[in-house]
Amino acid sequence: MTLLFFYVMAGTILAGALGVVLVRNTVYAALFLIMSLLGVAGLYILLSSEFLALVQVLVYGGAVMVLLVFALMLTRVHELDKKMSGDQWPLGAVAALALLGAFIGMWTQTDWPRDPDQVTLVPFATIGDALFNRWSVPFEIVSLVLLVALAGAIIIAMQEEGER
Amino acid sequence: MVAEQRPDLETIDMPINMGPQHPSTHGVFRMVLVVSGEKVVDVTPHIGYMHRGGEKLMETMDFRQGIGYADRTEYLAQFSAELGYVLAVERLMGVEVPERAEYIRVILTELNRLTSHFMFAGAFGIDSGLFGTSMMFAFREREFIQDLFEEISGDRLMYAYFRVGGLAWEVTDNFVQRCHESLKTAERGIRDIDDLLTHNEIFMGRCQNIGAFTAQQAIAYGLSGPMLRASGVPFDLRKDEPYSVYPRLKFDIPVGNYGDVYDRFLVRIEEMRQSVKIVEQALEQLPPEGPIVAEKLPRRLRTPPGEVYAKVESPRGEWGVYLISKGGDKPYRLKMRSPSFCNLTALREMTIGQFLADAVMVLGSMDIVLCDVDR
Amino acid sequence: MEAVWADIPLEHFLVLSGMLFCIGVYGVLSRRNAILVLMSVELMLNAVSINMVAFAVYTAPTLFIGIIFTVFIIAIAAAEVGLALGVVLRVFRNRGTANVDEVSALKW
Amino acid sequence: MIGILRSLGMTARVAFRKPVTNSYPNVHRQIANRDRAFPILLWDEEHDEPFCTGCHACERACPVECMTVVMKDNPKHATGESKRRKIIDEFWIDYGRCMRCNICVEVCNFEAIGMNNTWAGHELSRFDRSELVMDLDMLLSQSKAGKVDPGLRA
Amino acid sequence: MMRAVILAAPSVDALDNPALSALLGLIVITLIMTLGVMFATWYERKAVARMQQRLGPMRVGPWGLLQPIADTLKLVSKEGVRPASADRIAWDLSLAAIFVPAFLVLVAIPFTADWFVSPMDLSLLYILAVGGLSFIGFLLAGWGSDNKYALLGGMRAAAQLISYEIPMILSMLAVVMVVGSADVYRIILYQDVVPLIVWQPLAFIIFLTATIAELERQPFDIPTGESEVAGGVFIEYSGIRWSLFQLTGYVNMYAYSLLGAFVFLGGWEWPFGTDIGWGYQLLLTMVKMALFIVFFLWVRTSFPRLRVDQLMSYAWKVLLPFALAQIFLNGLVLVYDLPDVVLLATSGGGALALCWLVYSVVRVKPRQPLRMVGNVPATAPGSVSG
Amino acid sequence: MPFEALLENYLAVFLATIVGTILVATALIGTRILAPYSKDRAKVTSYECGMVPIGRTRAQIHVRYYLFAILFLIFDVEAIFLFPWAVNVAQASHSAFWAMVLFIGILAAGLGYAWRKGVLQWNR
Amino acid sequence: MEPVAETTTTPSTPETPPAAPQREQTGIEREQERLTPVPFVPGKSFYRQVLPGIISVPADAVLAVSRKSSLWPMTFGLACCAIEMIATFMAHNDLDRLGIVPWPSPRQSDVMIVSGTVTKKMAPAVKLLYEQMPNPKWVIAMGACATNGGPYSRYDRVMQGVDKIIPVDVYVPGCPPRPEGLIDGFLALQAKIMEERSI
Ligand code: SF4
Ligand code: SF4
Ligand code: SF4
Repeated sequence: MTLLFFYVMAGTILAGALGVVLVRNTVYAALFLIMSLLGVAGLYILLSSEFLALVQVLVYGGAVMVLLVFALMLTRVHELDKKMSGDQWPLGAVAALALLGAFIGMWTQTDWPRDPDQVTLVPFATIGDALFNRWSVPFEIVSLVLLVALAGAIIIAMQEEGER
Repeated sequence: MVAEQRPDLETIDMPINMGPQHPSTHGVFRMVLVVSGEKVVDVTPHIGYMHRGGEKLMETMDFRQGIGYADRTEYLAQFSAELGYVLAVERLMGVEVPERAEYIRVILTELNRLTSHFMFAGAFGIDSGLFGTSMMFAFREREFIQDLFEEISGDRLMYAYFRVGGLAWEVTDNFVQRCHESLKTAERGIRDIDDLLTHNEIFMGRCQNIGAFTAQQAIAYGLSGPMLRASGVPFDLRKDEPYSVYPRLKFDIPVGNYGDVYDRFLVRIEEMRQSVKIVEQALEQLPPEGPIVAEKLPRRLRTPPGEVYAKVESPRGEWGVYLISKGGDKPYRLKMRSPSFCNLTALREMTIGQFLADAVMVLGSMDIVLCDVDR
Repeated sequence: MEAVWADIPLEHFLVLSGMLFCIGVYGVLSRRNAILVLMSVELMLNAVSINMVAFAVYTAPTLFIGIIFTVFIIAIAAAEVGLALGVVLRVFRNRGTANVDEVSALKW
Repeated sequence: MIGILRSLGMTARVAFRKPVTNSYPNVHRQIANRDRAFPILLWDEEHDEPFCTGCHACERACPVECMTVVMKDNPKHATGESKRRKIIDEFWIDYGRCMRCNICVEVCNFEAIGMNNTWAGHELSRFDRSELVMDLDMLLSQSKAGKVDPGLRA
Repeated sequence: MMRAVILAAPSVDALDNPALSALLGLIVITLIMTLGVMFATWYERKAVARMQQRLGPMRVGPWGLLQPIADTLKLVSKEGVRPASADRIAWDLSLAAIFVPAFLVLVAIPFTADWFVSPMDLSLLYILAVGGLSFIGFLLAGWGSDNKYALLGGMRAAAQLISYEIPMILSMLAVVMVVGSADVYRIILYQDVVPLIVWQPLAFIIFLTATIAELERQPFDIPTGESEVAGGVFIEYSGIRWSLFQLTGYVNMYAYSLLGAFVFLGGWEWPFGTDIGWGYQLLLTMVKMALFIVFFLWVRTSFPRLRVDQLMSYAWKVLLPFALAQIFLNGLVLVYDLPDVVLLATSGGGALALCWLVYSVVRVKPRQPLRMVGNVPATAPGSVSG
Repeated sequence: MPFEALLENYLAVFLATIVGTILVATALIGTRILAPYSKDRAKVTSYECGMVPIGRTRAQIHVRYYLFAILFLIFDVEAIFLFPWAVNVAQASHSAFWAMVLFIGILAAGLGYAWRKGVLQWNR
Repeated sequence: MEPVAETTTTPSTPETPPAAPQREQTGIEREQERLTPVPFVPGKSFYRQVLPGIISVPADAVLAVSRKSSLWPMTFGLACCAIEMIATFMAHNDLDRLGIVPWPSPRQSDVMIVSGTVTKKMAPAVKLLYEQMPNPKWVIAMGACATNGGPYSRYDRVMQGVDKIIPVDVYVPGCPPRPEGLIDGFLALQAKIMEERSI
């Protein structure tokens, strides 16, 4: 059963990802992206990380998507019938395939450790504990990064306001 | 520094067609708004969707037939429209109207002002986004007053009750009492509207400082009526160029200080209170007996050659009728100075730079009647 | 409990994330629209996250560093998207295009 | 805040008032005595003929020209049953065009036409607009059947 | 321990197969949802009519009770017109994109102590996360129907949803801090003596406001405002598609009302505890939910609509700082183990401060009253200056 | 904490997604069967108050919406960071609390910055 | 998800502008185009093509009852008659009793109440709005102006009745009709819907 679930999710993710890189209409690409990202959330469930899954939905499905779609609508004027892929798409394909080959070779060569007896669900509260005690410094840095991103985005976007 | 921009990048401004069929354009008015995001950067009003030649048709009608058309031109303040028309003819003919008829005319016109302003308050509430409640309250009171009108004149909307030289027929026996009843319900209606809208902070936030006009601007644009008075000009034809029996009645004219949408609303609400006062006084002074039509009127009305301009203070402003006669029973030329049309000219000035939602409010605050604009 | 993980070997997750990553790489290289490039970057980031979580769960579940890391990745990715899209918008305003090929030249 | 609460109080108060709605199709409320629905012709019970002599006065005065009047010699006049020399032969009023202005009633010298003031004058929806052109029979039917409100002004 | 209670619940484990029992639960909530929405539309029309001194539906069935059925049947049998220039995929996909999140929210909501489809550990977070997905449907509908009003409405809807999502999440967070769990079930159990509205009035007010905004009801209905954008996103949709949008609105209304009833009013727990039977529990839940719904209707009939900038600044300038302050105060009280009364005091004080702020900001500076020009002829217009 | 329970819970979610989509599809199929349908109605323009639409419909949106989206993104991320801390705030150490306060403070400063810059103002 | 209920053919490319007319239309041509009536295109329901009569006849009846019980008019006030139309919707007459609630968009409405004078300038808009309403749809011509031009019929910029451009189902006479008259029109329309069940 879980395997089936995994395959469904994997299919969703890969189909979505392929849609993102292949489809012509940008808005459809965004739709495929959200499909893929929600699939990843499902995968997190499968990996027993409920919290991560919800975070994925909340941040990627909600915030990042709305940003992307707004940006698409801000820039998309008449690009619908333009070529969506650049000239170097064969190059990209070759690079991607080569990378995939390297990965597969690597995985098959490695004997991955597996210790199912130790597996437990990570309690939600524990994550919080760790986040704020052990990882408090990077945590604060994240907040700074967010602040900088906010300020930067505002400056960049507001410039435009001032111009007109 | 900035690279030259390609012209098609400027499409951030989006033209939006509002009307002719739009819930908030008060009829078949159409305006093409150009919005940038939510702000209006340009607006082009289009009128003429209701141009049905009323003026021209009235030139082919004799003076009694024209009354019906005056009704239909200004269909929210029918008595004011009729009054303007018959005043013009009376002045041309030099007819003396009996006192009782004058009083009844004033009473009905002021009651009509109440219904018209009720309609405004209701529609304005809807423009501001209320879910129909204000309209319901307003029409509830309107309905009571309309019942009174119907009892007197026989029709709910197109009364055709004023005649050259007086009134069509005597009022009903219980007229005075019915008027008092109507006033009571009207007062309740004003209170309801007051409670619902006037003091509501959201409503204030939506209305205040929107579409403000200074007194000079208002005069320059030729506004009249509540629009003008809200801008701080105490001009009211009932006071300044009194007609009928208005000089004998004591009432105040409310004048706004800011000239914005909210002031226009307040002015109208206050005018309703004043109208109630006027009707009460008029009912007191009303001669209980007396003729209602001028004597010695010919059966077929004929005017001497000449021209006349009669104006009355309709709920929307100065409603004027300019009449040229070359003798005979029909006007040679008839021109109506419609307050809605003149007030509408200020739309562009008031709307540009406001939010899309405010454009609706500004239009609502003008209280236009489309048939009056296009005639 | 074992049954669950016994069903799905770790390699499954790895292959999946690898494929996702490669699709992302392809997208980054071949797409012309900068926003689509950004989307492809998101795909790659997600591939990495899957890897992280899978390793964390399969190998060292008590440490759950991978999960913490993923949380950070998501946060940083959000910041990155916000900023990068701002840049794209800016470029679009100035150059009238969001195509990476056309803006690759730093001069105008 | 206070105004907002006032608005809330307002609607709550109204919710406990009695609804003002008339349930129209079930209950026909009293109609005003002077109500002007549409013009109808009146029936002279005494002479058993319409009052209308077909004098065309109303037709000429009607601002929308929705009436058509055809006059004929009154057969009853010849037999002496009636004093009317002429009588109406055909009469059409296009209710679809009439603007209910009452002018026809005012100009009629014979009090032969009046504005219907019953509900029957308002419930006239038709599927075809030619059915709204009323002929003499229809115009007279109400008066003939004696269903005219006594307050009818003619 | 709690888990055990939940897993023993009849509706979850009615059948051995988890998938089947989940399906059963889903079918049950679909039925409840449909019936509930039908009742809600009828009730809304009736209640609004009463507040406007009229009768509301009367002629279809007794007191118009069959009105929603007639409406639904009519809408199903209505042609679905799609504008020729609309985007056909986005056009229909937006239906699912709006409806499915609303439906998913219902999955995590416990109706009584042991009546729910799926007990989750982080159900509150789940509800917020899934509920926040619906904006994509609005954007799709607005963009896909190729209509300016719809586009404007879609943009407004998305901007409004995301703006009020933040205060909503933060107000929930304040509750989570007090209770120490993000599971709606535990939050309800926590309130067996005192409902959380007592401890967190500020959070409640923020939640209530944000809920009305998320539901896009008056006075926050700018995305669908009739007088401005004439129906907004839904403007091009006809027949069953349009009714699906309406359905979603009502489902959301139910979901958020239930959430409010659970999180702030104690759900089935307060004031009688868990021991009463499920029937009473259901009744109690419904009554509390109905309180919210009646409140929404009441507000709907009474208020004009806000303007878009007022709406946004209300979310970001008023609600968000207060929500942050609430969280900070809660943290202070909880970390330093101050007595619970402090919680009440701080939050209550915050609530009052919020009201005061709204009052002082919204109350526009006192204006001069109208001048009344008395019984003398007024000056001629030309002579007036300024 | 049994893993199966978790999976079962989310199985319901997964199923609900499918069921919801099926519901929508059923409604659409139902209307296709019951509603009148004619091929001739190809030329349906989009509604614009009774006029033929003027100008380009899919015009660009205003950048203002984008700024709100960025604000939303930042505070959304903040909120999810807060959640794990919130569930055991009672047991959390004081240092964690102050770390959190710092975190909130920094982002609040961001909000203040946006406020100052007039992002929330909607001037134009 | 399949777009199952397609009612229109392939969408045209959104960015292509409509083909410009070859030569400038003359005034008369424009006038004629403006005044050509909209053909009534009755749709066919799928179920009545496949189901045997024994099922589809009661289905027709049920649908007809539901249609007549929830007639949603489009808010479309033209002239003076609009005031009486609004009055009909308001508390005193309350069309909501009959399940009639107005909607702003033609897409969600079943009935178009043409309440007032239709000028020739307005005619294209009326036609377009009528076309945009989904089937089944009905039109009520309210008042003298909509019926045949009424008081303004002598003016040539006024349509001599709205039935010149769109098919009208019920005519309500009066200038303006009383609210009760409009309700009577609705009742007549309901009777008509019950009579002609097949759509
Ligand atoms: S109704 Fe009167 S005015 Fe008209 S034709 Fe008959 S008699 Fe003459
Ligand atoms: S009422 Fe007026 S419009 Fe009607 S028939 Fe008589 S004169 Fe003509
Ligand atoms: S029929 Fe009469 S009331 Fe109606 S629109 Fe025409 S003129 Fe006005």
